[in-house]
Amino acid sequence: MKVNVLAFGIAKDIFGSSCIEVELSSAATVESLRAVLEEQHPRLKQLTSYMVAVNDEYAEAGETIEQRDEVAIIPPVSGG
Amino acid sequence: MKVNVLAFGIAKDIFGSSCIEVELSSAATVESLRAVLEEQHPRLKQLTSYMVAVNDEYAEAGETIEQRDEVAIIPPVSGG
Amino acid sequence: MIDIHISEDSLSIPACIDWVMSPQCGGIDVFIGTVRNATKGRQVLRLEFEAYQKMALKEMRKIAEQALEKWPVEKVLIHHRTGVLQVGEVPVVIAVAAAHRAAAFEACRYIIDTLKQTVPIWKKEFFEDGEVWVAAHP
Amino acid sequence: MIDIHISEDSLSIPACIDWVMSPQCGGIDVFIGTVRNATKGRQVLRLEFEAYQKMALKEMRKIAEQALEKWPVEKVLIHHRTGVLQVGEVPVVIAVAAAHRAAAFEACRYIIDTLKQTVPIWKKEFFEDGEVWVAAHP
Repeated sequence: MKVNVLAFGIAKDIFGSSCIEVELSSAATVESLRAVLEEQHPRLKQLTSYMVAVNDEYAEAGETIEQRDEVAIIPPVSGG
Repeated sequence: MKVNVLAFGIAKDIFGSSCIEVELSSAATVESLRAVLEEQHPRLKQLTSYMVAVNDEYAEAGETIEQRDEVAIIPPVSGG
Repeated sequence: MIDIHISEDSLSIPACIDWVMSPQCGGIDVFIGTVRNATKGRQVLRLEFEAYQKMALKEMRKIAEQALEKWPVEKVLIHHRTGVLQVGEVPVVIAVAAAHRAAAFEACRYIIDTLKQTVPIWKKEFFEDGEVWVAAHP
Repeated sequence: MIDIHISEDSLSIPACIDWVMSPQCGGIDVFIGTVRNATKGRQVLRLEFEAYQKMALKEMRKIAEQALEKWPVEKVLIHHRTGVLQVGEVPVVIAVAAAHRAAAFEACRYIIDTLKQTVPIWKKEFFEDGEVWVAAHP
């Protein structure tokens, strides 16, 4: 399945776009998404850390991703 | 010697004035001033506590009082 | 830098905040005391504040100086009002600016806590059926 | 009561303070973040803030709700700005009103500390010779 992934902050710079399309297996999890993204964009691995949000909520590694979920890459936040 | 004593807050109500004149011995201390005032105005003893200031500074019991000092009775403060 | 003020006029919170803002400071903490409509379940009509002005200014300055010694803060403002205040009005504004927020928070808290213990200012509460000097009696 | 806001427009500190004031509350603590002119000794020209707006509003609301649960506070306001900000401008205002000051101070501190950890907003610093997303790299 194809999933749209939103990117913010430095992740947007790494992807070269604020939204990329990623091809995932139908049983994809947050963990497998991270593996695919890091394969395609190795600079992600140089970040201090990054989280994945699914439908506006921080997601655990084992959480599954459905095709219509809103998925976002959350690099270290620095608001305030 | 005669010393002027300023009063604030409830002390002003107890003395019935914002400034009273007190007759003290020439070797008077803060402690002896308190004793004289409590004799003349027993309601002072009902306060939670009160301090004496000499020349705008909180004064210890043993501190001496000179005739020209600015002396003030400081009942429990409640600013802020 | 220190700004200490006691006044019968109403305090301008925006002016207080403008005074502490500076390009070196990233964090500002402001404490605003307001007159509550009740105390211990009793309705308060208004308050009256009285200050031993000369000594109060001196004690407020001491507290500000202590804050500047204890924490890496740049600017400390303490303004207190006297006279009659209605419910909702502001008797005290404390504003602290620092490079980093922890110092601003800690210094601001220290200043209001210490002010309430040492600065010779007295508050009288007016109720429907009487008035009382706060904290005077056990 | 909770007021959460993310905006490209400049934040009005007086409006924020007016919103939290109430006759039941005697203590208001306000935290104001401002853009510093330097970071780690390097001169900062300006900042840019980007938000994942929908999620940021949700996370800000969660923090406000936690503050209302953890402390006896009445009103919690969190406003954050996005876009380009010059030195001295205000990216964030947090205001908390409570009957008593301890709760206002503690809740306000908790809110800014947690906001900086969990709310998806990113800050880019612009220097003479480059720009950097804060905290992105070790």
